[in-house]
Amino acid sequence: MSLLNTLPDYVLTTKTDELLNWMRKSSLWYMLFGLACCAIELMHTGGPRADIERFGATPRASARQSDLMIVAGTLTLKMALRTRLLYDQMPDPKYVISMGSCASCGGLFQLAYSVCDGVDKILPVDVYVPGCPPRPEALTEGLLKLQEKIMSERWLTHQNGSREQVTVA
Amino acid sequence: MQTLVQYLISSGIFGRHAPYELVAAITVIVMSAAVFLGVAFPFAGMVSWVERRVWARIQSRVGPNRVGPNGFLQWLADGVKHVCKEDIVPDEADPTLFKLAPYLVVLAFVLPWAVMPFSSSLILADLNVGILYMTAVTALTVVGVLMAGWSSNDKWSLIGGIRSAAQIVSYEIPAGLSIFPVVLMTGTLSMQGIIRAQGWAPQHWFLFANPFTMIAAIILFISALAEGNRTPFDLPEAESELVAGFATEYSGMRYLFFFMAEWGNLFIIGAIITTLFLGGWQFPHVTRNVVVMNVLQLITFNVKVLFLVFVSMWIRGTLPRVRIDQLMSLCWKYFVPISFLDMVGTAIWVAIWPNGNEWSGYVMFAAGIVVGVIFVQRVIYYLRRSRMELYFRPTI
Amino acid sequence: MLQAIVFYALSVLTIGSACIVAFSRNIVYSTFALLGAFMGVVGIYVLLAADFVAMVQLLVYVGGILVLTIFAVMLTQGIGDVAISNRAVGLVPAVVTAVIATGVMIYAVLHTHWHVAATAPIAPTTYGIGNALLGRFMLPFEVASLVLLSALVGAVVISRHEARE
Amino acid sequence: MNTLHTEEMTLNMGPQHPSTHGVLRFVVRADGEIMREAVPDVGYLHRSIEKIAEKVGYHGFMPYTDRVDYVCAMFTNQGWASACEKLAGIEVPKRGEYCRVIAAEFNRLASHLLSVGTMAMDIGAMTPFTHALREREMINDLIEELCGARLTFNYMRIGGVAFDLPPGWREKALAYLDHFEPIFDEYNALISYNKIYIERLANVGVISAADAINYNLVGPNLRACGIKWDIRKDVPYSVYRDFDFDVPVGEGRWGKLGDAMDRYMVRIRELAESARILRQALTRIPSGPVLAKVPRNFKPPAGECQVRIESARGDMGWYVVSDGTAYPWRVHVRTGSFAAMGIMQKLSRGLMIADLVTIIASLDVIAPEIDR
Amino acid sequence: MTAIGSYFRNIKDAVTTIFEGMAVTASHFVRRPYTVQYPDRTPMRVQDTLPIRYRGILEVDLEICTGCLACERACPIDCIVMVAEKDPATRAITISQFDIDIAKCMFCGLCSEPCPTGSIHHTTEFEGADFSLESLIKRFVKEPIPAYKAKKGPETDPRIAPILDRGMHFLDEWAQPGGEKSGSTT
Amino acid sequence: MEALAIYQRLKDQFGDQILEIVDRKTDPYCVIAPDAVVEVARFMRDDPEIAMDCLSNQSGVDYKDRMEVVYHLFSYAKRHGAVLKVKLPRENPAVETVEKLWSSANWMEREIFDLIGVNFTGHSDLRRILLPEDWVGHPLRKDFVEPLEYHGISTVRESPIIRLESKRK
Amino acid sequence: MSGAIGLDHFLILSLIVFALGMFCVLTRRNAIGILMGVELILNSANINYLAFAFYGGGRYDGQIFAIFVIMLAAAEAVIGLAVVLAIYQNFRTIDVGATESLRG
Repeated sequence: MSLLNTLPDYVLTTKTDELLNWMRKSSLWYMLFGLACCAIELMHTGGPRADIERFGATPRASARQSDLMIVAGTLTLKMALRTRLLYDQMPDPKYVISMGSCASCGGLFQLAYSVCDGVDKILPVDVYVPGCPPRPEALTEGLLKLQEKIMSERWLTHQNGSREQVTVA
Repeated sequence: MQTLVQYLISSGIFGRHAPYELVAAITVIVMSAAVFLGVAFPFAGMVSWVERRVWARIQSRVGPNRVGPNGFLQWLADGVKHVCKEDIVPDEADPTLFKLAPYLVVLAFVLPWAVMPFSSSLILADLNVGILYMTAVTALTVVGVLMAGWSSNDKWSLIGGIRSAAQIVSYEIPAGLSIFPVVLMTGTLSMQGIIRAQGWAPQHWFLFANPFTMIAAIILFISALAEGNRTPFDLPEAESELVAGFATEYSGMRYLFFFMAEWGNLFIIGAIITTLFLGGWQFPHVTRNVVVMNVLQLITFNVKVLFLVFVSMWIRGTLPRVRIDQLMSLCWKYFVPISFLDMVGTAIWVAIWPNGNEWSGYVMFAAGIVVGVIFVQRVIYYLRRSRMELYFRPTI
Repeated sequence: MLQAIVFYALSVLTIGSACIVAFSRNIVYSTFALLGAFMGVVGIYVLLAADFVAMVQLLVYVGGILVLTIFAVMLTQGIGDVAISNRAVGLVPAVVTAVIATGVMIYAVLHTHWHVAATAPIAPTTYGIGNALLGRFMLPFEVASLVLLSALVGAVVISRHEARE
Repeated sequence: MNTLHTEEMTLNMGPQHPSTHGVLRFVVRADGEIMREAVPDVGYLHRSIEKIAEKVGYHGFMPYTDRVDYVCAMFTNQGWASACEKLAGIEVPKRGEYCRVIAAEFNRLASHLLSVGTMAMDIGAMTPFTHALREREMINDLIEELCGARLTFNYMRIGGVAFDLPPGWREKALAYLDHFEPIFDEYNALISYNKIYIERLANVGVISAADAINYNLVGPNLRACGIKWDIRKDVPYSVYRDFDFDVPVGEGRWGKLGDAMDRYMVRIRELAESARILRQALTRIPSGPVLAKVPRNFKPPAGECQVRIESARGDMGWYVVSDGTAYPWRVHVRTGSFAAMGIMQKLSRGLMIADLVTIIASLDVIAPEIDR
Repeated sequence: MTAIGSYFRNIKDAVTTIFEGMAVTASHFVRRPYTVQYPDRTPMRVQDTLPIRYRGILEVDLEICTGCLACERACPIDCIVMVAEKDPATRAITISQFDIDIAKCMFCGLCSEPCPTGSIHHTTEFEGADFSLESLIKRFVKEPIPAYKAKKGPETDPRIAPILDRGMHFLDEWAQPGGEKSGSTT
Repeated sequence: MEALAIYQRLKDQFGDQILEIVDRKTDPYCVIAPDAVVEVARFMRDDPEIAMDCLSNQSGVDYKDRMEVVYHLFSYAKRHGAVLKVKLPRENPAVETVEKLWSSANWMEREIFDLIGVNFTGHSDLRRILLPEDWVGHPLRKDFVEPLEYHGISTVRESPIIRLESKRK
Repeated sequence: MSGAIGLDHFLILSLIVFALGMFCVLTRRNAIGILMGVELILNSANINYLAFAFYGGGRYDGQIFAIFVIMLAAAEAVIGLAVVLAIYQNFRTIDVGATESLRG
């Protein structure tokens, strides 16, 4: 992407960017990354009532083929390192939705000794969805928020949306 | 094909003295590109969208409906997104073979389109060994899949690749044996020849020609599903066991190739069975206009193929997956002996009635209708039994 | 003209792949290169107006033998390893033998006056082959089927040898 | 050695794998498709709930019990509440007990539906799974109306339940049961009697009755081995004495006794039994208060007790030690999934990789119940 | 059962059960999908269809908040931060801060149970996804305001009365678990 | 058979190895000497009248001055249960494993070892089970101090809400 | 070399393939490598058959011989690979030299 980022901000590139962003946001394949309670609501989100596939979001089992990591549930310290590994396996552009209190900031398990308080300590998070667990509609809203964010990104021109990188040891 | 080339030469587009071979080569390349890019790839994409919608309806969901009208552009979005994605070659993988494998699979997917009999004139090459060619080139997939599975250097991929190879090689035998009854009855291997031997009316299709061809058709369909790695035989990419099977490590464009080949192969499965057993493009001779006739035949052929594609999606929405040993025993204990007997039976049938038996066509067709009626009755039974009207929030 | 282009392209494919088969240090590469060699040979068959034989070659070699070979390689090598060695020995005598033998034969080919009949127009061969197989060549055909059957049985016996005890 | 010498592979299944039901990890030593052994590695969801209990007090721990087993949180609620009640000697009002049973049995329906649904999904059929999810959505609607949440209910309180049944809820619940029974037949026609499905499940992961007891399997897993033991029936707690229901046990009709198919069918038949209990409870519910008087600053006398609850995953033991203060001294939850994972290593020997998935699903293990 | 018998019985079983399964799935082609097309294609907002007991995002009616700090004490995970001071002279309570960390909240409803007026309660609102954790903090008090004080007589401020009614409604519905209105449904 | 009768029978059999029989309303228990655990357990399993075929629960408790391992036994054959306790010193607590009698003890003992730190001598596979292998300390001990970071991930999280300083104080 | 492709071209191509196959057979220690060399040699023979069939006028005889060769190749591959696997089971190697030394 480094070459593309140097293009100037012409109308053509902007329009192309918009088109590409539209494609990208319409086909957010998410990785099946259910960790805890939220995993059940994640299943329900893919299930008949909420049906997140309406927006083109399909569950994938392999990190290599997914664009979106929905961190659904409590991230324990034992799991945190592997989560980072999986995130690194995803191809760019990749997004992260932190689903529920535990993933956002540890939530009720901030009291625990073995829980990583918040997935943003190891990955850059794009959208935080509150709830414990969030109901499927709330996760759908999180996905729509992420789509909004994707539409505002510029890949061809130099501004790269608002993605910042979090470094982790 | 020849007529087209002759026409092009005489029209003078390439100049007066253009050599025949050159014009022919250019025509073939352009036509092939048109078929592959304009028909095969979009078809694979659209089938993926249709499949997701059909599957969703079976599961009482809606399916992708936001991208374009009714979500129709979903496949385009998926395709463009994959093309724009980062291309990862894992460090541990063997880069040469890893990059080569998707192209092999796509090669195996595009080659059969050369003998696809869309209508009486629309066929790239009416090979006189057409059906043999079809079975031979689809076997190329195995090599690509094995290559992908091995070169990813991931054990799940490897197991997926080996499963796929074992499955495709085994099911090639019942599939090949089920083609023989039709070849016995027509005496030709050419796709067009086989279609011409059938009529437009269902009782003249080989599906209903005699009991043996009907069994052969069913076995061929199931074996073809197994060769195309479709549920209930989707062991190589069994999501709940092998993550994504041989394609686990693939991302972006390369994964798109596997993805496309999987859905594009559905059309090929449908086309083989339509050609052999469902009368191909045969349509009543309603007009003398060649163009109109060809269009009607094209529609007929595609409707039949799409119906079979739909059935395979429907099966995918219904059945669980078999285990590898059950897969093998199904092939060797059931399909191979049955299709052998079937072949012998057809040979006897042909020996008794060399020109076919008119009555058996009607009888078999009536039997098919009876099965259909029973099926519809069962469907109505389930519809009546649970009306699914219980919505606790009927306002939404 | 076109025929020449196609012929040279296929020759390059065949010989190149065969070279990888012969010289590659990685047996998996050799095995996959065999695919290229077989495909090139299929093309040559088509060029020689033998469509049926070409298809049989594709079906048997690519769909059968090649996959079997890959299976055998994977079962007998460390399949987890990417770097699989394919040790070669006695290079010098082999090169000498191969070069001398090929040289002699090429010389012979080039200096023999082959009687070339007029090439018939390209036509379907299926009927002819079928008739010949079940007519003039009935006995070899049956013998071949016996050979295949015994090969099948033999293969089963050999590979089930251990399990039976 | 006369076996085929092929290379043994070590496969790493999980912790993030589509069919491990949360975050479990298996180190599989396999020879081609045949497993030598699958060694489970748990703890990826260890959230130290037992330690948190020592920090948040008796009332405040109730929401945490939801997370011990999020699929059947009503039972964990009930287990914790009953343990505290037993410690302090509190009598729960009759209507409160009925509310508990109704909520818990609905939760059992939801939990078993998820179990049989994921079972089908792991075998490769997505449709039954989504149909099960659809039924769960309806149950979730009911439970949501009852207690305000879909998954983490926090419905029970020490001394009863938080809310009475809302107006009109009883009729809705009965209407749902009317809908459930035919849809259940449809589900069975779709998957339970499917030939491929039976072939995949029968004779896989056979557990003998002696092994089941020795490894402390509980609930449907135990009953599938032919042992008729249900705490609701044998040591009745709450108001289960009032209801007439059967305890389904494995029959070995499709294969050997105690195989995956038996476990599956026990769950399927328990669904029907739960519906039966619900019908009786909904029609017989008495009037009265739902919550006993419990001080806000709840301090049970020093002592300890163990309470066993028949949850959806079987006998769930709550061992609570109190030292007389407002904070429990020690809480230990003995769960069915923990024991079921213990037998996995023994069970997996000599099976195929595809069967591992079947066994995990048929034992109905849920990661938080193992790790807590 | 002989081997040959089981061979054909297997075929028969497979064919019939697959036939049934296909009939079940075929029936779903003509049934309505169960999906609620959440954000835009629903006749009414999903929030309005949720039951009153639904524990969505917390809300505080500051007009009727008594500043008793019971909610802060009840919260097991300290996601409510409330500063309320009592003027020793006038005994009036001023609330100067009432923040709830929605990202951390576990939606258990324990805070609303001790609330005497139903001021803090869960709404049916669940939409709250945002791009940063800071924006998930709900700050109810912009500037210090006096706390509500229950009046003895029947005369309530007409501005506060509807809010108080609503609070009491929440209180009725679920803030006070217990036997007061038990038996009403049967 | 009532629990107390079982304890009495044990007392008759083992004499002073049974240190104490506590009769209470909820769950009476008996305390046995740490050395005699396996003998007593084997007797309870094999005695035809007691026939405890299932070790239903095994938990460790840290009492600041001592460690206790609690065995909840149950008999499916006789439908009765019993509770055994072993009191151990807090420094280097060790007791013999009952894994050979009941297989379910394997994992439960691993868990107790992991969380409380009781050493089970003779156990076939005594490793950490819930916590990562490189974890330090036994968290369910009363004196456990939560580590501040694990592999570079800090385990504390400041609340984003700043409590306003009281004006008058 | 002129543009027209004649019999010689095919024969030389087949010879080169043959040489490579022979080289493969001679140098490989790996049994499967040897089998692959044999396959190459058989293919080169087939090219010869078909070339002679095409240029020699006797249409089908060459093709039929080619088919027989393919049949033989299939049988040879099946048996050969089965033998290789059997050797591998017994000796844990398919190095042809190694099996010799193990025999004694």
